Amino acid sequence: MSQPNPSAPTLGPGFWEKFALLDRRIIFAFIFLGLALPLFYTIRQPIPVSPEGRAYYQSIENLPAGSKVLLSFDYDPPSSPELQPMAEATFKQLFTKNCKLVVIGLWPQGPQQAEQALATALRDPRFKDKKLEYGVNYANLGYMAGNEIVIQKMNADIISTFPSDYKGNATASLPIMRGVRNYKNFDFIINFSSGFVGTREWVQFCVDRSGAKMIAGNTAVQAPENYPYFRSGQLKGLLAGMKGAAEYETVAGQPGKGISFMGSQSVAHLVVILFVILGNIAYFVSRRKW
Amino acid sequence: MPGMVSLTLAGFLTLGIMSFVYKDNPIYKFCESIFIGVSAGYYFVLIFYQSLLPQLTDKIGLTGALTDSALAYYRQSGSLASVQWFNLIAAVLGMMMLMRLLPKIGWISRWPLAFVIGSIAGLKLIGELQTNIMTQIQKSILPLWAPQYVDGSLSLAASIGQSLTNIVLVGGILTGVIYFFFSKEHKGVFGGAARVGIWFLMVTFGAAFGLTVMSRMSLLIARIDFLLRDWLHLLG
Amino acid sequence: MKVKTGVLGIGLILLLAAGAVGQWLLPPLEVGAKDAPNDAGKSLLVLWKLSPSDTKGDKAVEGYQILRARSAEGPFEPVGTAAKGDTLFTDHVPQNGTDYYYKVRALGPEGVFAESETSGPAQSKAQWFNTERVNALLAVVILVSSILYFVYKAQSGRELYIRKIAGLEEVDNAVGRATEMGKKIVFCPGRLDMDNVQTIAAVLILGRVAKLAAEYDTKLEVPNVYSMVMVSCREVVKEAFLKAGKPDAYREDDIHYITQDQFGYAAAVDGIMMRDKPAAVFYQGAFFAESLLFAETGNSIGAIQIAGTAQPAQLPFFVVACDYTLIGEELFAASAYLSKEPRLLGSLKGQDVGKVFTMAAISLGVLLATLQTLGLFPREWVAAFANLFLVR
Amino acid sequence: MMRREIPLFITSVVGFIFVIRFFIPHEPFYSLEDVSSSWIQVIQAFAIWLGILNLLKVSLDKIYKKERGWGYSGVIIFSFLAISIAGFFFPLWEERPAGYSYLQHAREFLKPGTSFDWFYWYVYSPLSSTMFATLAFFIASASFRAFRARSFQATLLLLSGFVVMFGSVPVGNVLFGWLPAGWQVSDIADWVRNVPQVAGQRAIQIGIALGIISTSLRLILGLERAHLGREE
Repeated sequence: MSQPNPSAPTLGPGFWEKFALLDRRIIFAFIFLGLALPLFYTIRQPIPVSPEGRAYYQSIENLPAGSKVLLSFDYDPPSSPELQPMAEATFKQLFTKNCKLVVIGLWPQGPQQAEQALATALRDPRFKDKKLEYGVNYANLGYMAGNEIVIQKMNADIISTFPSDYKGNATASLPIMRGVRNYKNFDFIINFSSGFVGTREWVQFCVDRSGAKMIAGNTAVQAPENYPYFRSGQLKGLLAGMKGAAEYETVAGQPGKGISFMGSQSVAHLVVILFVILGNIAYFVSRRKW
Repeated sequence: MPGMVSLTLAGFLTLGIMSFVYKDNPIYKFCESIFIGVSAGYYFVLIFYQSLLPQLTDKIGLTGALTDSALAYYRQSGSLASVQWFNLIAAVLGMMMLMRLLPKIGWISRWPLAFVIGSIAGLKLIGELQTNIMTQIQKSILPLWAPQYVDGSLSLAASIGQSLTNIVLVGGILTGVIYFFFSKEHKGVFGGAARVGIWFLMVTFGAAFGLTVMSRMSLLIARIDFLLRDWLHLLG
Repeated sequence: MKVKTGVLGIGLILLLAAGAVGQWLLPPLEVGAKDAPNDAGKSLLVLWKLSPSDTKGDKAVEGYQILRARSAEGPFEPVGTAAKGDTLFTDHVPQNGTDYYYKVRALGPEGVFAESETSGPAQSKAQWFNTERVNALLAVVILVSSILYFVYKAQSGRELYIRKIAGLEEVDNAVGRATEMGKKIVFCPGRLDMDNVQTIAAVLILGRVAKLAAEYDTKLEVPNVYSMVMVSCREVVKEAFLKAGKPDAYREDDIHYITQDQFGYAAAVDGIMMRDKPAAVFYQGAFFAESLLFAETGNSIGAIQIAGTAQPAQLPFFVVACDYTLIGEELFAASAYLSKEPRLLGSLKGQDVGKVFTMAAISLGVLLATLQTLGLFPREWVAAFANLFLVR
Repeated sequence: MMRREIPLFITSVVGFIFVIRFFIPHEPFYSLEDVSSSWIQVIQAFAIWLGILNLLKVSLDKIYKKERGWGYSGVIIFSFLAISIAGFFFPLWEERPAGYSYLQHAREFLKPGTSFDWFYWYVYSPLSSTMFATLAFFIASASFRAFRARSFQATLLLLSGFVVMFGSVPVGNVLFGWLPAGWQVSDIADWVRNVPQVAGQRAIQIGIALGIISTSLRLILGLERAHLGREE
């Protein structure tokens, strides 16, 4: 990196004053390179696991085999780099535990993201001889408009909230839905969310009203808002962004995209931090009149 | 394996949008227009199949996706929502919403809007109180001295650590709430507490900013990975 | 004595055998059913004691199956399953006021099961009040009555004190600067529709900005995401111009619709900023990812930026890049402060009462909890106090 | 009256139902809430359609009046039609499974391999993802420009941002590996996120919650009318 050298004789305060007004496209170029170059190398670095990430893994691990789990996919393609790796690893862990999975989406794109994650998980050779069957081991009830109203309505009746699955089958006819009426019939709820409608609404209208146990995967932008709920026990676990995905992959022993992208993350963070430091130097130098 | 044509299209669209960071240009505008049109169409189709068919026409009986088992379920659960003419009202309210497009009778869309506003106001009044006030009070009740025991005997270091954590948490919440207090001037001790409160808010924003950097970088890594790996096969 | 030991011995051997072979399975005990409390009816709680074979680490019991019948004689039909270690199942029954009978089977491996005795009859009914929510009702009553009290007080003409809010004084300066520089003001009322509380607050703040703009003869542009919001904004701005005695200066086209699309809107607003270089930009209301794009662009053209939002996730960008930011509740307070509407001022006071209660509850709880760890207060009482705030 | 009083009345009644239902599980409130929720699902679906139709209206207007950039409006209309046709009419050119009616086949529009699915993965998804991805560039330049230690408060913000940034990526622990165990930069970041950050968030959320509650109350009681506009 051609980093400006403050001790070089030609660089006086004039340089720093100009630097403070640096064309932002130069920063853009550094960011692009910082992200792209590490992709060409395999960077091994130990991933520290946060308490909330460990709790996420452990609470699934503690589920009795064969538990019924409801997963809500509340995100769209832009957030998939952060949430898709979590979803894939979660599906794998749940299938290993023979859990029965019902997927819904409160964002229109959610069910399609879920389908893709399911397809990836099902390709895993470990589940080949389990003969996982649609409608019996897992089902996708599709998207429903209505935001928090949908969450609230499922307290009363899930089947009338989602009358048909995303293929157009009547939900009531799916074997997996036998005996399911509301949240009380699920052992566990998992929410992947990147904004509104999302974890905040799930905690408000599902967890607090039905007493259900829930964990969540959030984008890193969203997560700060939901840390209080993890702290208070309204969420049993929380994954925050790509780091969260990498943590989970680490604990679950299933290396995936989360871990492999952390190299680029490291470099890009360093670039940002470096520019902030340089920006501050420039700020102080140009403020002090020489 | 998706075809090269599809991938090239996706690659072109990706580069087209990215060109904006250099400068606003016609190719970006072109790609952005495609995006606006496609996303509108995407929602248009999806809402039809996944909301209106199951919630409206299936229940009224226009499109017969409801099998016998579903009907049996409705009869058994006795849900009023399955009564046909009830759902016709929903259709009428929905059409009223669309009336906003017509300047003359656009005001009628206020009726369904009022319906939505009322329900969300009712839900939020309770939901915010329960989740963000009462439960947060309950979970903020922490001892300021929190003795920790390791193998049955008191560990002073761990106890001080935990106690500090609790003090910071409770202190931050209380001073933060004081900052949001509007009917008293921020002066004296009260003003000092409010100032500590704003410090906590700043730490909060800093942490959130830091996490967001990771979030945004993730999105770009995935796009670059797509360009270099899936499209151009430069990566193994 | 000898006989008893003998029986016990045989029993023990049988139990051991059961454990070893995994075929001998004991049924759950004391199966009973009762109405599920605090609900709309049509559900019964089925309760039982664990099968003696259901022990931790032992694989003899895999789970339980619950069967229901209309009469004690049957026929019994399976209605659901419960996990190993569970002693409770909520059954949804077809009718209120009808007798139902239950049996619970302990399920072993390979289809073996052991069935319990039949439970006594139980009927479901709906309740008129959810007794677990008395505390929430009390909280609602306190909060609602204090808000209503102050709204009433304010409407009857009493002056209510509201502290200064940093940033609001700057609204005047920002408009003034725009006037001096001969440049325009841009006001974004957020990206949600009129059914969002933040948008309502934003429209009220716009009223004040428009009044100043009208007085100073400064051009004001309001790009919108929703047509309903646009209509409300137009009315508010028109009224402000009327009040300032300059109805001719009002131009409806300055308050215009852009698109509902997030980045379409962001690009358009960015475009306005880059082209027209406004001297002051206001972002009030609900914002999402575009907040960063706006604040960055505004910062780069050197405009005074005043932001306000109750979206916690977007606050950092505004705080970092804008000159002044109304944080969370300050947005609502600002709408009251600027519009001087009695109902808004009154409810702001009422909210403060809510804060006093919240702080008092936390402080008292923390005091009790601390006394408890110092050994000066019984543990149960602290838990009981905390549970006053538990709403199920 | 039709324009103001009736909407106010509807808001009040529906709001009351949702509040009362929380305390009284008994009929008729149970069913009233159930029915209202179903209706709202339908209304909100139409509300999304309204937004789309509005966009089309504005775009067609632009084309009709040949306003600046009307060609881009044409692109919007064209791409809207393309994906809509793919979504509604793909059974016309794709092989229909045996025994399926047109509608049954059409309802499987999300199945991998349909034309609609192709649009989703090769047009919609790259476009929307890249739109968001460009924010990575802007957050970097925003940090450079705005993240400055101008005051004590700004310095706090900067420091907590730094700690969390270093703690979010593995390289942080490598650079600061000399810190004692239990005090690694990722541990400090965990603490910042879970303690002072949570305290600040809780304070913000309590304030916002009170603001929402009082506005909701005014809406239900009909004291808040700003959202309905003026009498016309």
